[in-house]
Amino acid sequence: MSTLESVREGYRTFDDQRYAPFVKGVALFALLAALPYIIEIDVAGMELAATLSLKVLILTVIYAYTAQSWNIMSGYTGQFSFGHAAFFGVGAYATQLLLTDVGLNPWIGMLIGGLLAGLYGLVIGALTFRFNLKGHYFALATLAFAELLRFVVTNMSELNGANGYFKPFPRDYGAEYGLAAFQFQTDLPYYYIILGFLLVVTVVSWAIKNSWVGLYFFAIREDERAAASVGVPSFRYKLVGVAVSAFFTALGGAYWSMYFNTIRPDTVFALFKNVEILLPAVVGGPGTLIGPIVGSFIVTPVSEVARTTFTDINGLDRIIYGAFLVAIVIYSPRGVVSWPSRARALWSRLKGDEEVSE
Amino acid sequence: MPTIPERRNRMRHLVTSVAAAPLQGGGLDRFIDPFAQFLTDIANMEPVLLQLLAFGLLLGGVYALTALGLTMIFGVMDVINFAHGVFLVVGMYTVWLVSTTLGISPFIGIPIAAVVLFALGIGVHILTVEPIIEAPQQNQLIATLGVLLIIQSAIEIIFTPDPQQVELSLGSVQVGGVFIPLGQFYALLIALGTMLGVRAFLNRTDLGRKIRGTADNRDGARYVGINVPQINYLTFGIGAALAGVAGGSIALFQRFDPFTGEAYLINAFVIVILGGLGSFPGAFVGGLIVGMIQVFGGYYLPGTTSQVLIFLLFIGTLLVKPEGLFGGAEA
Amino acid sequence: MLELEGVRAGYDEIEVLHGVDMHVDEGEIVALIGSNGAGKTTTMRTICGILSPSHGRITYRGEEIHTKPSHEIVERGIVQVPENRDLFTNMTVMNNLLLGAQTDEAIANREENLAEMLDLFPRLEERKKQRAGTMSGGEQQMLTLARALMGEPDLLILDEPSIGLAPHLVQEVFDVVEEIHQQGVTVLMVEQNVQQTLQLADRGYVMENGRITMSASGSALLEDDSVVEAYLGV
Amino acid sequence: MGKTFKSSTSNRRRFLKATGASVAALTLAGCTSDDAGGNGGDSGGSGGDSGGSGGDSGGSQGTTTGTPQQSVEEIIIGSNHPLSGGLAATGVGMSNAIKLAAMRKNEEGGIQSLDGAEVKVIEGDNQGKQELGGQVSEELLSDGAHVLTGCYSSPVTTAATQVAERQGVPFVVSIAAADNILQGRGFNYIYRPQPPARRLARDYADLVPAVIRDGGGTLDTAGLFYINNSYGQAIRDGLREFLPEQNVEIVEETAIEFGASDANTQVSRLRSADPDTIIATTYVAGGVLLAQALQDQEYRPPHLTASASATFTDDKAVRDIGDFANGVMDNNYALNPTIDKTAEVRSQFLDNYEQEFSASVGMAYTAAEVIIQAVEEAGSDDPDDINEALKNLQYDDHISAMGTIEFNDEGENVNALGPVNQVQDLTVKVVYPEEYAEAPPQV
Repeated sequence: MSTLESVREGYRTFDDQRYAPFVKGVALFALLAALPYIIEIDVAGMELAATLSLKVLILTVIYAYTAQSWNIMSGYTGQFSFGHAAFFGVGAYATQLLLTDVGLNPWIGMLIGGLLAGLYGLVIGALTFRFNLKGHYFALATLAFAELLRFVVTNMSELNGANGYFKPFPRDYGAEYGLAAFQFQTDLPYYYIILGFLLVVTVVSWAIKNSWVGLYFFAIREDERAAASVGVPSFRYKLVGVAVSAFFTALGGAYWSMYFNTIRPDTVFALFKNVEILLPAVVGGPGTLIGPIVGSFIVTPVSEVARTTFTDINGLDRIIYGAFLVAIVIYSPRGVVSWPSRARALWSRLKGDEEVSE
Repeated sequence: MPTIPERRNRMRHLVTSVAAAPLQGGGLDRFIDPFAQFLTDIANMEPVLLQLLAFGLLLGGVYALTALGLTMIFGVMDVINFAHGVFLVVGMYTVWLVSTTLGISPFIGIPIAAVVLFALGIGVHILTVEPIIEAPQQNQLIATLGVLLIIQSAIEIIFTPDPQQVELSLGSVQVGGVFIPLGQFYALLIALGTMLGVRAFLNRTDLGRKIRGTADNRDGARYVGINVPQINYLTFGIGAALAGVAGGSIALFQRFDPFTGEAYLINAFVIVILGGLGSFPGAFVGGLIVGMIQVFGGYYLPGTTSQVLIFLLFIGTLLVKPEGLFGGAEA
Repeated sequence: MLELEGVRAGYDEIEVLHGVDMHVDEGEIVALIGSNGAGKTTTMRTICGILSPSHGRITYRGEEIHTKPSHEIVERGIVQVPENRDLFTNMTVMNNLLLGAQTDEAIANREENLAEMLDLFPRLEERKKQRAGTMSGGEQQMLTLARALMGEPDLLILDEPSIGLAPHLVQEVFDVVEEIHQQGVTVLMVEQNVQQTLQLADRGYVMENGRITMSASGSALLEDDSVVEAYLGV
Repeated sequence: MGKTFKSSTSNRRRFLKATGASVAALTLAGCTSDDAGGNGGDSGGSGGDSGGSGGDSGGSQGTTTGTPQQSVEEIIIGSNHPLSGGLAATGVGMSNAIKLAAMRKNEEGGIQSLDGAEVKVIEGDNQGKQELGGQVSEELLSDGAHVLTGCYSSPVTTAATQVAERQGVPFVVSIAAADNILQGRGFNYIYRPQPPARRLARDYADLVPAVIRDGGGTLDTAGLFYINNSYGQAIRDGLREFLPEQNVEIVEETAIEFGASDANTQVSRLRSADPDTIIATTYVAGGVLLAQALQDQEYRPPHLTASASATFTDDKAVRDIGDFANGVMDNNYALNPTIDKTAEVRSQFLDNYEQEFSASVGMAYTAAEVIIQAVEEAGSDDPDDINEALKNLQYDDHISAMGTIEFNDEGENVNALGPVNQVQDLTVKVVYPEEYAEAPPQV
């Protein structure tokens, strides 16, 4: 007991240090970087790779990344976007279009895609915020902006219509497999690239959260009118939130188009892509830095475990997955990241009431 | 693969066709020419216009029917019910099941579907929505999404993913050169009847008034002593029952599979917003607008460009009049 | 009749009431005064079950009601005129009034009570078919009051019934409250017009920062220097 | 060169089958010489890792054990199809067809060149999702598949074939219409017996006008009715390109959305253009809607046809439509009715699985036979040997209405064909070209 106490005490002192978030972050990303090797380790004849493959890890980190991007806008400023597939798709399309038709390096195309998505985000934001859309109305408006693009692209033969794009080979744009070409012949480099993306967006997200911008964001989320009354230019800051979020989401789309080779309006602008982007953040804990990452490491592997476990009856896995979603939002309306503090509260309640009221 | 000059040319073409096109008319042609054609047809009083009007009305009726239940739940409880589409599908399978196994007329299957869905709706509500009715809205969205997955996959497992169809060929009648497919015509009648019936229920009965009061102001409802949780589950049940009627009616003329509901879901959202939350006449008018745009747009515009118009209209409505065409008016 | 013991309540993580003790006896008019943000409205909302207390208990006629949902509290005879009115703004005046009656008894006497209300508030009679949201502030306030009375309350809770009204309407509100009280309804009220309220009230509580800091008869409070200084702006 | 990362992922779930004793030796190490292994640089690091863990399960790792002398007890085909979700109705049937092909081979005594080795099919459900295509391929390989097939949806097939190519395992596409899955990809391990979209559109233009004109009909104008997704648009683009070459002018085009509830407007539009033929390109549902709307508007062009439509080659859909379907011509891949084997396979399929033996299912069956034949000729379970056999394959004994199946450098079947079917007396019959026709076309 006393050892436990001293460990807890030690952790608490550590937690108070200014460098604590940095150390935690480094530890987390070191762990993520080691994951492809960790899953290969044999423990008593079993290995994690039996349930988690590198492909699943990549998918998990992709969704952690897009959820983290979504979080900057919707988690921090409280403007619940249900249409992030729009930005995702713009990133994917810009990258592939510039790559296929002009041979522009995908890294540059990706940034252009990010800027275009940011612009689209500004347009959406300017309209919806100017007209003061809230709650479901805002959510549905963002969804409409995403669906709009799906139908526009499907019907535009200039953008290959419903057929979309097929990623060219590196040699087609004068490159060789490798980092510069954004193309590899194995999955491992792809994993580290998306992990790098996640690191960047997490650092950006952390910086926003801990700056005056983040302060404004939270003020807007909690009570926009009050924030405005103390001089927070909420319109402008909400726009900043959308633009940054859209930019990073688009990079996720660009990555998707490179990793999965082919894109179509009904894959990157899909209705359910909107849900897939926000799901990890909501499950993990919207508005928190770690929530989207934790959420994705729950949502994606659970779906994967369900799929590989219940193979006898096709479709059973989605029943399990659906029940899991229902259960998690009912029992954790604030996300999984609230578990430790809820556990602590429960613990202190069990010990006696005195600590709760402090 | 193209050479560099080729690429340049393609890029130039691309820029002119994609980016600059809307400014120069190259992209707008695809809207302007059909619109000119439309006006010409009106000037010439082409008989096809009357036919299209009839189709628009019929399609609009079907859409309105699918939106009634959604607007009710949305309006009263402020919950976006993602499972609405799959509720429609349960309605379709119910009608199909009773008509194939019991040999009952599919028309009688429709009220049965309403009852089945009422029970299902209450069950779903108590298990998934009620516990988080006060939670942030995204939680309800994900909970109903979970319900969608569960019910959809359950249907898939029980009835296989193969498409089914109700054995009923209703054919069409011709009125003054205008063809009227009877399946959709019946659906339109059912939509009208259901709308009027539910409206009378909401306006004329105490329970209906309580539901409207709760939709109008939840706290106000609490202050006067309305049992709001009870209203919630009744509303969810009735909303689901309306989906059952809608699904059952669609089964009269369309083949379906476990995934059919998805196509209707988004249109239903659009209609609910167009018409105004919780407004039944609004849902009807919203349905007609979407139906007309799809029919006339489908006739004059290439591909499925009409959907683009629908979403533009949707966004426009949200921005300018978010309460919808009939928002604010007493239902 | 109504008793609050050590009631703590608030919104999400933020506690507003830090242990409120007060009581209302049968037949009284009790006033609750305090500055903005002191927790008066939170107290009212907690009594009616719109909020549930985290600690403490609320009893009504000896029965615990703080665990009950709002409609069961109304059933027991506690009806509130809420601060922001919470009218059914898209529904007609008539429907608002009809919705006021939810208990079996109130429904049984609905027609009579309706006639009485239209009599008491002639403006409402004129605007029966009008949507509540389109009426003026004063008319809306009357409607809120009439709606609450349709519920046949034993204990009527008034939260700022005269807020934002023109002076002559304020007087009208006070007249109505007095009339209702004379018909045997117990009243608990929160008011900005402290002077007028305390004149009307049998007793008064002063609330500061989520706690009751003073309790005395209405007239005693009117004479208390600190009250005069803080709330009467003299 | 050291082991690449891919081989370490390929023994995923090895603990499950490590006990499965007779595990057919995987010869993945042999594939490190292909282009997929070309950049050892960034994957070398992981080699040591899996090498270390390989020690205690060496048997299944099988780096060099794939020698022909060793007896092979089974050949595992990995079937990567949508078994749940929106595409499952067809996907399950296709996967069943592959199982049937294996069953028939086993009843004949298995793979003769491998001393009667059994053919076993393992199934993976990709749910029609792009992100699962590659994942399922990897799972099937780690469960011991020697050769893969799939996937019906083109984006899923793209992801799935990528994995096969990288790991150096042959992949025979069951169905995937998009042309660019193979063309221009430089694949070495991927094959497609089925005619892709452009080829089907070309076959329509080459065959259907000829059939109609030979029968005394006129075919100068056409109206397209297509589903507005990649498959519909691909066929549309092909028809736009090839029909003018046969002096057929496209006078109207109209699209239907996936999941639409009727085709009334589209038919009104076609009706006012009144072409010599309507060419439908839809899934089953869209074609049924078309037939319904045509009947509701009492309209039928002189020739109702389809290109690569799922509706008018599906027996159940044709029965559902009823008499109106009679006479519809559709060029789509088809079963060869002129040989007895076809009827035999069909009845076996109906007996075993309560499903229609549609054109898509038949195509998947052929893909499985192609695989089995290649293994037979390779006489080995080594993926590279099988791949070599596929490259040189000349397979006649199949039930598809097309010539000898043989693959060009890109992996496309040079003799792929979408013959002309016609609904006659509510059954789908091949009517042209004559060598496969079971009945003369009725114009």
